[in-house]
Formats: sequence, structure tokens, C-alpha cells
Amino acid sequence: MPTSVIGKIVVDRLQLINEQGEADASRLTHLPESVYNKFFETITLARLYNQRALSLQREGRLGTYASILGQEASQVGSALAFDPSDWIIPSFRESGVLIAMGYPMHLLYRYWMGDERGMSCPEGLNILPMCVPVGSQLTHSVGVGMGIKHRGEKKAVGVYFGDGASSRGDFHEGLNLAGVFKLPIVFLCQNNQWAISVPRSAQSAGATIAERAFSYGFEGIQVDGNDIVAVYKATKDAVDKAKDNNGPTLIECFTYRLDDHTTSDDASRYRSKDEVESWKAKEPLIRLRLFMEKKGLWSKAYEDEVIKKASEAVDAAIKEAEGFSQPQAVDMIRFTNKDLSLRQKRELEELER
Amino acid sequence: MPTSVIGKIVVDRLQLINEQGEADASRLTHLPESVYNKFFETITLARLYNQRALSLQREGRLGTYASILGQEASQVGSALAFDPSDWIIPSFRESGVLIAMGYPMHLLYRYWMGDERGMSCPEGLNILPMCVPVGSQLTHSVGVGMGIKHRGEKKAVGVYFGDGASSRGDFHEGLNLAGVFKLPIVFLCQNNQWAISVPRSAQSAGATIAERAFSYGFEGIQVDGNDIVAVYKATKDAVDKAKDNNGPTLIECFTYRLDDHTTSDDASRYRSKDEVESWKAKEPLIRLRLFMEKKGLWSKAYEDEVIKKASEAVDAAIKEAEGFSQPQAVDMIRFTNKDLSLRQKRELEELER
Amino acid sequence: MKLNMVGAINAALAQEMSRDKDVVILGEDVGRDGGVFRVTEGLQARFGAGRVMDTPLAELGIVGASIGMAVYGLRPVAEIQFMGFIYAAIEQVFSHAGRMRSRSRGRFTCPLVIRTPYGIGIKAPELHSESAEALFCHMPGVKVVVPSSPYNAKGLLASAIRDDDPVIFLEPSRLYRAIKAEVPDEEYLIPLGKGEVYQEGADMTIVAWGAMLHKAAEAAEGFDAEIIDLQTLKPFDEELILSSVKKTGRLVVVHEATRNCGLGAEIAAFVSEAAFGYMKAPIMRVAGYEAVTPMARLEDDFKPGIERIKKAYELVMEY
Amino acid sequence: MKLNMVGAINAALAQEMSRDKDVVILGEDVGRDGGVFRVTEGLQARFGAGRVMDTPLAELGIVGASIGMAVYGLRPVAEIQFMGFIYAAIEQVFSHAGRMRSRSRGRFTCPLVIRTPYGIGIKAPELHSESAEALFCHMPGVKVVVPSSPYNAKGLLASAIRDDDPVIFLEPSRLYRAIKAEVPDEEYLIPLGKGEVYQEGADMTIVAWGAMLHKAAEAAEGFDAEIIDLQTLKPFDEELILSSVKKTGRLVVVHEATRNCGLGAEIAAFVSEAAFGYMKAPIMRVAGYEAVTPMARLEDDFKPGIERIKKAYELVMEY
Ligand SMILES: Cc1ncc(C[n+]2csc(CCOP(=O)(O)OP(=O)(O)O)c2C)c(N)n1
Ligand SMILES: Cc1ncc(C[n+]2csc(CCOP(=O)(O)OP(=O)(O)O)c2C)c(N)n1
Ligand SMILES: [Mg+2]
Ligand SMILES: [Mg+2]
Repeated sequence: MPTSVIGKIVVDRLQLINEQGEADASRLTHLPESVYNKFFETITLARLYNQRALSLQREGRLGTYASILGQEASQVGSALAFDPSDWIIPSFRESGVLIAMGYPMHLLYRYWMGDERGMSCPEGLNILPMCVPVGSQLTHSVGVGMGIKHRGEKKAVGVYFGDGASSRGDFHEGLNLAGVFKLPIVFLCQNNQWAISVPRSAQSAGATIAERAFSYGFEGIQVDGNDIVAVYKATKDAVDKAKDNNGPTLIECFTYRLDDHTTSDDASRYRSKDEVESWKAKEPLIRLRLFMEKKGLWSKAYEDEVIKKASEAVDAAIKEAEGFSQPQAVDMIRFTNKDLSLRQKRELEELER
Repeated sequence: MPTSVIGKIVVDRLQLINEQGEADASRLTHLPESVYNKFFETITLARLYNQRALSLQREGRLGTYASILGQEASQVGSALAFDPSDWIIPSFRESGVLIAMGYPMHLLYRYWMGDERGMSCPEGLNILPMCVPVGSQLTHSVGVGMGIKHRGEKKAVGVYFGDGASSRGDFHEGLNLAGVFKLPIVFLCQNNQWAISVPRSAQSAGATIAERAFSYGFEGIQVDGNDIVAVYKATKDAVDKAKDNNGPTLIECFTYRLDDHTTSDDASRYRSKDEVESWKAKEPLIRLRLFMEKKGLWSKAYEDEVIKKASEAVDAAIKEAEGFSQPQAVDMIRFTNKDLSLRQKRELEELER
Repeated sequence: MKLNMVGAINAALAQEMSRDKDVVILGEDVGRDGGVFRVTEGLQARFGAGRVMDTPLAELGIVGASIGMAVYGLRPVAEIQFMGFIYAAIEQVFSHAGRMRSRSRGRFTCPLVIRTPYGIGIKAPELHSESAEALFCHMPGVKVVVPSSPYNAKGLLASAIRDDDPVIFLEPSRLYRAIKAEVPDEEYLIPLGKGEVYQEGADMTIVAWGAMLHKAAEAAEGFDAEIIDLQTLKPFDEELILSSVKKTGRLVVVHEATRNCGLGAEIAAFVSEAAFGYMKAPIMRVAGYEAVTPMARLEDDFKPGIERIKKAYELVMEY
Repeated sequence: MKLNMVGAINAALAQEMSRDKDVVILGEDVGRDGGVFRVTEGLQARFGAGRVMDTPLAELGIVGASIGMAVYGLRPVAEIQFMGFIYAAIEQVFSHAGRMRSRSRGRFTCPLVIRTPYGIGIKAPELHSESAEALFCHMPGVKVVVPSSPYNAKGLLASAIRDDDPVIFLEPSRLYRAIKAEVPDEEYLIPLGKGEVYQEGADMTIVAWGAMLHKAAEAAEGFDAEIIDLQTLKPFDEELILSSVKKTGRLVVVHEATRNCGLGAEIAAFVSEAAFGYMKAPIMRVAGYEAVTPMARLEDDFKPGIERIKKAYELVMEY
């Protein structure tokens, strides 16, 4: 009679391409080769966009910026598993996700230049503005999921957040509600091992973030976040599951933030060069390149061509972003409410004088 | 290479005395017989206190009241596992816990009469005031645990909350912090199956609340919350573990709220008579009585004596509570800050006029 | 039909839900139980559990989910069981509901309503009697509405639900069942941002809202006072207050919330600037003390009573 | 020694930690990294990780834990990385920190300090520039302090840490490194609840605090203005303001926060009542617009600039 076992939970980790670029063929057969090109081209584009953002910031042409270096597989691989009409709810570090979803890069740059117009998502895409209060976007996915259910649409929600965000109450309330209402949500934890200076080990004593999903009544899985094929596969499965009304999934993308937290951070204050070096060796592009080369999908010439196209796109985006006029002061009032109060109207006049 | 298992979690349930009062002798040897008397006497006292509170409320002599009927084993059994010098952080339904800790009953009644003086804990006890915002007391246990660690005391913290509270972000942040800092806390979830009209099944899709502990890096266990011996044993082990610096434990006491949520609720609106009846059969006193009878620790005479003593204590407490003077209006200002502002002083004068 | 405020709010919800299937209700105990005050009684049976959702105990989640629904295109009406429990959701209100339109430059909007019982009045436990309206009045992007009668409760809530920005709808629990009055079955809207002259008068202007409106009016017996029921606290009806004060030259604002940085301060500051020269007496505020809202036994000592209010009226008149 | 505000706050923390071993620091990145503004630099190395604790990303938990420590008997100093992120912890501040003494009738108290950078000024991302002081001024039980110089930052923070009630200590990020000034090594305390005459004058009284104090003073050149540095916002120094206003007959309050229900409203309402008859001109408030605090590009258009402030001064003088 005394102690009886009433529950068993098993936590899995998915990797499809190892650091040497070797793959388990049996599990990849379902993927058309063009997908790998898409992976390679999008990562390249996102990485170039990111490099340029960093140098623009150094030149004072862009504000504080959060680099995605090292996380491209987790961002691009997951984003490409969604349809453009699905809903994406990003944190503040999701530039790669937005680029993969087709969000105009010049708007992204504009946003990082401190201009709200950069987060005015084009029609046809359903991407919420980047969310600055860490973790506070999590429960929004619940509401969007409820909306999708209410209208009976066949859509999924992808909500992104970091390992740090996983410590916030929002994580708990969001995942618990998603489980209770069995909502079509894919929770994409970008575990890049750091929350500014706080390492994953100090963020939680739990072994994985993925395992938490089970206590909310749905599946969680950890994927090698630098293996874009694994990230894509896990996300695609979760998106399909969501659209088949089989509820939410938590995916922990196990990756690494290779750069400083943001351009106003100095990571050398709190982490070792060795740690960073060891992760550089695992960065996603090396692996994808090796894998594609083995498959005969990669050549120097191909890469040069991809980079050329990407730089042209990035140059054009920067040109367009810097071509924006300074936003109008009146906009801060005009966009605060739909119907302006008398006070707001007086303030508009004051500003227009 | 593909999916590898990176984690396994096993969730246990503890029951030491079944509904027929049969026990697993081997696991009880460590308990002196006097403990069972203490259990019986404290449950009897708490139950009488509770009955009288309900009738006082009906007579308009007490305000809205939250009954503990059915939960006495979970409350008393856990509380008795702490030392008087340990720290107790209750929710709003912990009358039984406070009584077991030796909190003066007249103060409890006074509190339910709408008087803050009822929550002025006597020196010698470290029991925080009952907490009304559900779940918001959870993170306080973290701070008290940090204080105990800071001063190097050999004390434990017991923090109580319900199944409803387990859905709040406070639960997550509290348990996660407790795990990270390895604090001497016993998290006592009083899962009485209902949060007003919301059943446990609608509170979370997770199978148990206990299992969540593992994802915070410490142990969780579900106990039969109507088996006071199991509750006591699980809590005692957790308290000892805490005092040996082995960190927190989550105990899910699986019990049932036999009465309405509070005196302003009507549970018949949302749950069936049958469900309530089936749980009445499992209520803790029946089982303890059977068990003690088998051990020769119970007799009708003994019970009568216990009840007599208890009623005298309760009568005295009510007399004392009703003997209180009406609190002074000035106290609401005097106890808002230590040093009163000029405005507060003016307001005091206005009140004293 | 004669209804109390509970019935009027219930009627407004039913009306809006039948009119627009994107209107959904969510909160703790709002479904099966019909709400702890029975405000949503019968709505789940009528509109289904998909549109009247009982949620887990998670205020942050309730409001966060409402924001997601509103951004998606629905018109959620969230219930927070008591205003004292809205604090856990304040980040969602301030950092998201009130900012989504601005942040996305109009691409996404947040038409949601948060209903919550507020104020002292039912001798309930601690934190069941909060009057924290001023916090929300300070936050750009958010509107704040407080009904004072069954009639305006129905008309104001309908307008709040149709408003394209977030509205905090505060329901004075003291009034839920206090007044029964004629409430038209047919649809009507009371515009947000407009106050109502509750009583005309010449000697002084009294501004109040919700439950205190009635106390303020009771205390005004014997005075030739113009009483304004503010109805919308943010943005409040500047014109109505100004025109009245310019006529009377005297102003008393009455509210239950603690005085410091309460809405009374804003109204007094606004009038003292905009009607300077018109004032025959200092603008007085009658408000809660600089004290934690007490439990039941001291409730009545905390909130302004007839005596305190009358005293203020006399002071401005004697001035 | 010459210090900027970062150095002065760091010095105050070090001083109090060496004086009282119950003083502990906790927050995100406050330890190893020394805080994103380096305010706690070197403190973990000096006092150990047990007293300078890097926490997980959990504002609610940070403040909730601080309350537990304070109730237990320690004197926690919590850092919230930016004021825009304090909202998640507001329930802990309002419903617990500010009420623990009252709720337990003095048996438990809550001597904790929450430090957080506040206001516009470092061209940071959204929600890194909030001025939400008025929210906390409205809450009974809680004190609010804002330094304006390295000197008063050290003296005020020391007093805040020794205060037996919760104190919200708002650090104008714009001033962190803007001013370097002489700060005594030895211990000194600046009492809470007292303002400071920053400049004497006869024609008008200007009340400001934090970063806006300097803008208000800059704009006052050419005016014979008495400028009051409020220092403690709650409870504010009524006597100092009144005596000055009764002398000058004119008052302008300048703050960065949006006007509606800002602290300026309370000061204006208080003075218009208490100094009625002394006022030669309407009390003016120069404040942020009724708008969401914008991102970097529009920051300077949101916060009151020299021109707007000067205009108010001229208006009250011309009156
Ligand atoms: C609620 C909140 N607290 C603090 C911050 C400041 N901050 C910005 S990013 C960050 C760390 C976030 O870590 P993580 O969630 O792992 O995301 P990452 O930066 O690694 O992408 C912090 C503390 C914030 N933006 N929001
Ligand atoms: C934050 C908060 N939300 C809502 C309420 C109203 N309320 C009081 S008790 C309760 C249900 C609590 O359920 P549970 O945590 O299971 O405790 P139980 O009542 O079963 O003991 C609710 C919703 C509250 N007091 N606090
Ligand atoms: Mg991270
Ligand atoms: Mg329960």
C-alpha cells in the first residue's frame, strides 16, 4: 500500500545532423532537397543582416541591438516550419525569425533605429511587435490560440522566448492555460544558455526546460538548436499537431548566444573565452555546409552566389531604412488611442505649433 | 543519433493508512503512540472550531468564513511536523494549520470577525498573516528561506496554498527560486479538488501538481491528504531534509473541500451531491478513529473526553474574541507606516475629534 | 424592465454577445457558477462554454489571453473577481493593452474590456474593497469607466465593449443590488468620455462617481449643489466640469480611494488651472485616508461618510 | 571624493552593507556583472554571493522574496533592472510590502528598498524609460524617493535602507553618469520626507525632482525663481512647498511622467487648497504628453524640453 508510482515522464532530445554534418538518412527522406537550400540561404541572409546591424550600431547609425549570432538555426529552422498566415509572437531577439517569415528587413532595421514604424507588420503577415518585457508575450499566444479556435481556423501560433523568460510567471500561466484549453500553440524556447550574465544553471535547478511541458499536460522536447534540420522537423511536427487540434508543444532549442547580450553588454565580464570558443565550433552553418556538401548541394560558387544576393538585399534594406523621414512627434499621441481626448487634441496642437 | 532520452521523472503517491484504517506497520514503527492522540485531539479541536465558526457566521457574529471541513488531516498533519519556531506562511484557509501550531483560537475568530488584530501573531510563533490574494504568499517563503540561510539557523519554512494557487505565476517563480537557491522550504499544496467552482481537472491538464517539483530541481510527492499519518510522515521527512540543507520539497496533499468554498458560496451550483458523498466516506477522522481503535488507542470515553476539552477551549476562545473592544479607527492610520506623515497626523486628529 | 446593476450588466453582456459573436467572456467562476456576484449568470448556458470561459486561477493569464484575443480580432470581456486582484495583471494592462496600438503604429489594436467589482461595501475579507482607479487613469492608452446606476451600467458597458481601445470597467460592488431601476430592454449607448449632470444647482459643483456619487448626493441635501456623475474617469469630461464650476465657483470632489494622487487630485489640478479666477473657494477633496484599506470592522471609518462630506460642503460654502 | 551618481549609490550600498550585515542585495545581473549600469560593481566580490545575489529573471519573485526577507528581519535592497519591468511585481508591492505592517498590526514589518533606474535618457529600447512614480505615490504604506545628484543619492539611499517601511528608490538613468560631484566618504543621512531648496527666489516656486530638476533649473535662467528639489515624492515636503509658494504666489511643477494623475496633480491640488488666496497665477504643470512613452527617435519630443518649461514660467509670470 505505501508508496505507489502514479506518474512517469520521459524527456527526449532530438538531433538529426551531428557536428560533423552526418545525418540519420532514414529520418530525412521526407524533406525535399530544396529545403536545405532554403535553410542555407536564409541563415546566410539573417547572418549578414545581423553583421550589418552590429556595424551600423558601432557607427552610431542604429540603437542598442541584440545579436542573433549562433542562434540562426533555432530561429530560421523553426520559423520556416510555419505558414505566412500563422501567428508569430516574438521576443526582442527574433530578427532571424522575422526574416525567415518574410518580414521586410528595412522595417527591422528601422525598429532598431528606435522607430515604432518598424514594428508595423505588413498585411498578410501576423507577426506581433517584438516584446521587450521578457516573457510577457507568452500569455498572448493563449489568446491568439483561443481566437483561432473560436473562428475555427486551421492556423498555429508560434511564440518565442528565452531561457531567462522561462523563469517568469508568464511562462507558467501561459503554458498551463494552453494545456487546459488544448490550444494550437508551439512554444519555442530559445535556450541560448545565458540571460545577460545569468547562466542557464543559475536560471533554474531543473535539468531541462522541455520537461516542464508534461506537468501542463502536453509534450515537450529538447532539440539540438544548432541543428537546423532537427529544429525544423520538431517544429513542423508541432505545427501539424497544433493544426490537427492536438494541442500545444514545448520545444526547447538548445543553442548558444555567441555575441554579447546586446551592443551595450560586455560578456567577457561574466563568461570564459573557452566556453564561447567551444560553442563556435558547434555553430549551425558549419554543420549545414558539411551536410549539404556531402549531399552535393553545396559548392563555393553556390555559397558566393548566395552571399552576393544576400548582401544586395541587406544593402537595399539599409538604404531604405535610412531613407525614412524622422517620425512625426504627433504620432506618439495619434497612435495612443483611436479617439483622442480633448487633452490629447490640445497636445497635438501644441506639438504642431 | 536521432532522439535520445535525457531525462526520466517518476511521481510517487504515499498512503500509510487506508480508508479501512489498515496500516503498513513496518513504516509506522518510528512513531510514538502519543502522536496519534495528538492527531486525534487536534483534528477534533480544529473541527469544532470550524463548526462554531460556521454557526457564528450564520448568526451574523462572524464575517465571511472559509471552512476546513475534510481537510483537517492535510492541515493538522503537516503543521504538527514543524517546530513552533519554524516559519509558517498560510493561505486564507489554514485555520487548522494555525490551530495545530498553537495559534490562539480567539485571535483566529477575531480575524474572521474582520479585525486585523486577529492576525497579530504572538511572539514565539512565526506565522505570517493569512494571505488573501491567492498564491501571492508563495514567493515570501523564498525570502524567509534566504533569511534562515543567511543567519545559518536550523529552521524550515512551511508555505501553504491550494490547487487553484498552483496556476498562478507566483507558484512558478517561488518554486523555481527555491530550487535555484536550495532553500529550506516545504511547499504544501492543499489540493482539495476545487477552486471555488473550478474543478482540479480544469485548473491544469497536468496529471499531478507534485510532478512539477522535478522540473525545478527538487522532489515532489503526492500524499493521501485524508491520511494524517501519511501527511505527517511526508512533511516530517521534508522538514528534516530542509533543516539538513538538502533543499525544498513539494508535497501535494490530495484531499477534498467538503463544505462550500466560503459562507458566501453555494457549491450545489457546480458540483454533484454524489461526488461530495463519496468523499465524505473518505474523510480523515473516520480512518484515524478506526486505526486507533485497532491499536487500542481509541474508546468512546476517550473521544467524549477529547470533545469535552475541545468544546471548552472553543467556548473560551469565542468568549474572548467577542470580548474584544471595537478596534480604533485611528489604528488604520497608525499601522500604515512607522513614521506618520503630516497628512496622516492631520487625519489622525480628524478621526480623534 | 426593473433591474439592479447586476441584472443590467448581465443584460448588456447578453445584448453585446448576441449582437457580435466575437464578444467572449473569460474569468474565474464566470461560467458554470455565473460569477461570484452572479453577474454572468446564465450566459454560459446561453452562449456556450466556448464564449463564456471558466479559466484557471491566473489573473495575469486572463488579461494576457484577453490581449491576445483582442489583437487577433475578438472583443474579450475579462472578469477579475475583485479589483484587489488585478495587480498581478497590471503589466499586461500597462505594457501591452495600452501600448499595442502605439507599438505597432495602428497595425494591431486591443479592444478589450476588463470588468471588476470595486470599492468598499460587502464586508468581505481583505483586498476585496480596493479603489485603485487612479492607477489606471495614469496610464496612457487605457480608458476607465465607472457606472453609478443600473441604467448607465448597461449603456456604458455596451459602449466599452464596442470601443476600439482597452477599457477598465469598475463595478461598485456596493451598488450591485442596492438600486433597482427601470432599464430599457432595447439597445442604447452612453458615450465614453461624457459625464452626466445628476442634479442641477447653483452654489457649488460636486464631482463623484460610482457608489460615492450617492453618498455625495445624500450629503448635499440642503445645499443648492450641482452634482456631476463622472461616469468615465479617463478621459474625464473636462467641458462639463468646467462649465459647471465656472457657474458655481466652488468644487468638491468626493472619492473613496486614498487622497494622495487619487483622481480627485487631477480634477482639482485641472480645474484650479483652467478655472483660475472663477473659484470663490478652495477646491476640496473628500477621500479615503492615507491608510491601508481596512478590514470589515473599520471599513466605514475609512470611506468618506456623510459627516465628512457635509463638512467639506460647508467649508467651501462658508469660504 | 568626486563621484557620479553610479559611484555614489555604490558607495551608499557598500557603506550600509559594512554597517549592517542584514543588508543584502538581490536582482538580475547585480552580482558577477555588477548590474547593467555597474551600480553594484564590486559588491559581490567584497561581500560574497550570499549577500549580493544574482537571481533568475523573475521580478515578481525578486520582490516577493525581498518581502519574505524583510519580514524575517533582513534589510533587502532589490534591484529591478528598469522601472518598466516593475509592473510584474506591483501586486507584491501594493498588496504585501505596503500592507504587512497594517495587516499584522505591527507584528511584522517590511523594511525593504527597491532600486530601479527610471526615466528617459539612454536611448534604450521600449519600456526602458518609464516614469511611473505616481503609481507608487498613490499606495499607502510605501515611500518614494528620487535623488537628483550624487550627493543626495548617497544620503537618501542610506536613509531608505535604514527606514522601517518599504521604499521605492528611483534612480534617474539620465543622471547616472551626467554629473560628477564631491561626495563625502564618511556616513551622512538625508532625511526622507524633506525637500531641498535648490535655488532661492522670489517670483515663483518651481517643484521638480530627479533629472527634470536640472531641466527645470536650466529653463529658469533669467527668472527670479525658487526651485525645490522634492527628493522624497511620498510623503512629500508639504511645509517647504507651502512656505515657498506663500512667499512667491506662483507655482510650476515639472515632471517627465504623463500629466494625467501624475504627482504634479497632487502637488497642485494640495497647494491650490492649502494656499488658496496666496496664488497670483494658476498653478501650471509641465509634464509628459497623454501618450505612450515613445522609442528613442521621439523621446526628446515626449519629455518636457526647455522651451515648453520656459513657456510655463512665462505664463505664470505674465498672469
Ligand atoms: C521583465 C524584464 N526584465 C528584465 C529585462 C532586461 N533584460 C532584457 S533581456 C534580459 C535577459 C533575457 O534572457 P533570455 O530570456 O534568456 O533571452 P536572451 O537575452 O538570452 O535572448 C534581461 C534581463 C527585460 N527586458 N524584461
Ligand atoms: C489572486 C486572487 N484571485 C482570486 C481570488 C478569489 N478567490 C478566493 S479563493 C479562490 C479559489 C482558491 O482556490 P484554491 O487555491 O484551490 O484554494 P481553496 O479555496 O480550494 O482552499 C478564489 C478564486 C483571490 N482571493 N485571489
Ligand atoms: Mg537566453
Ligand atoms: Mg482548492
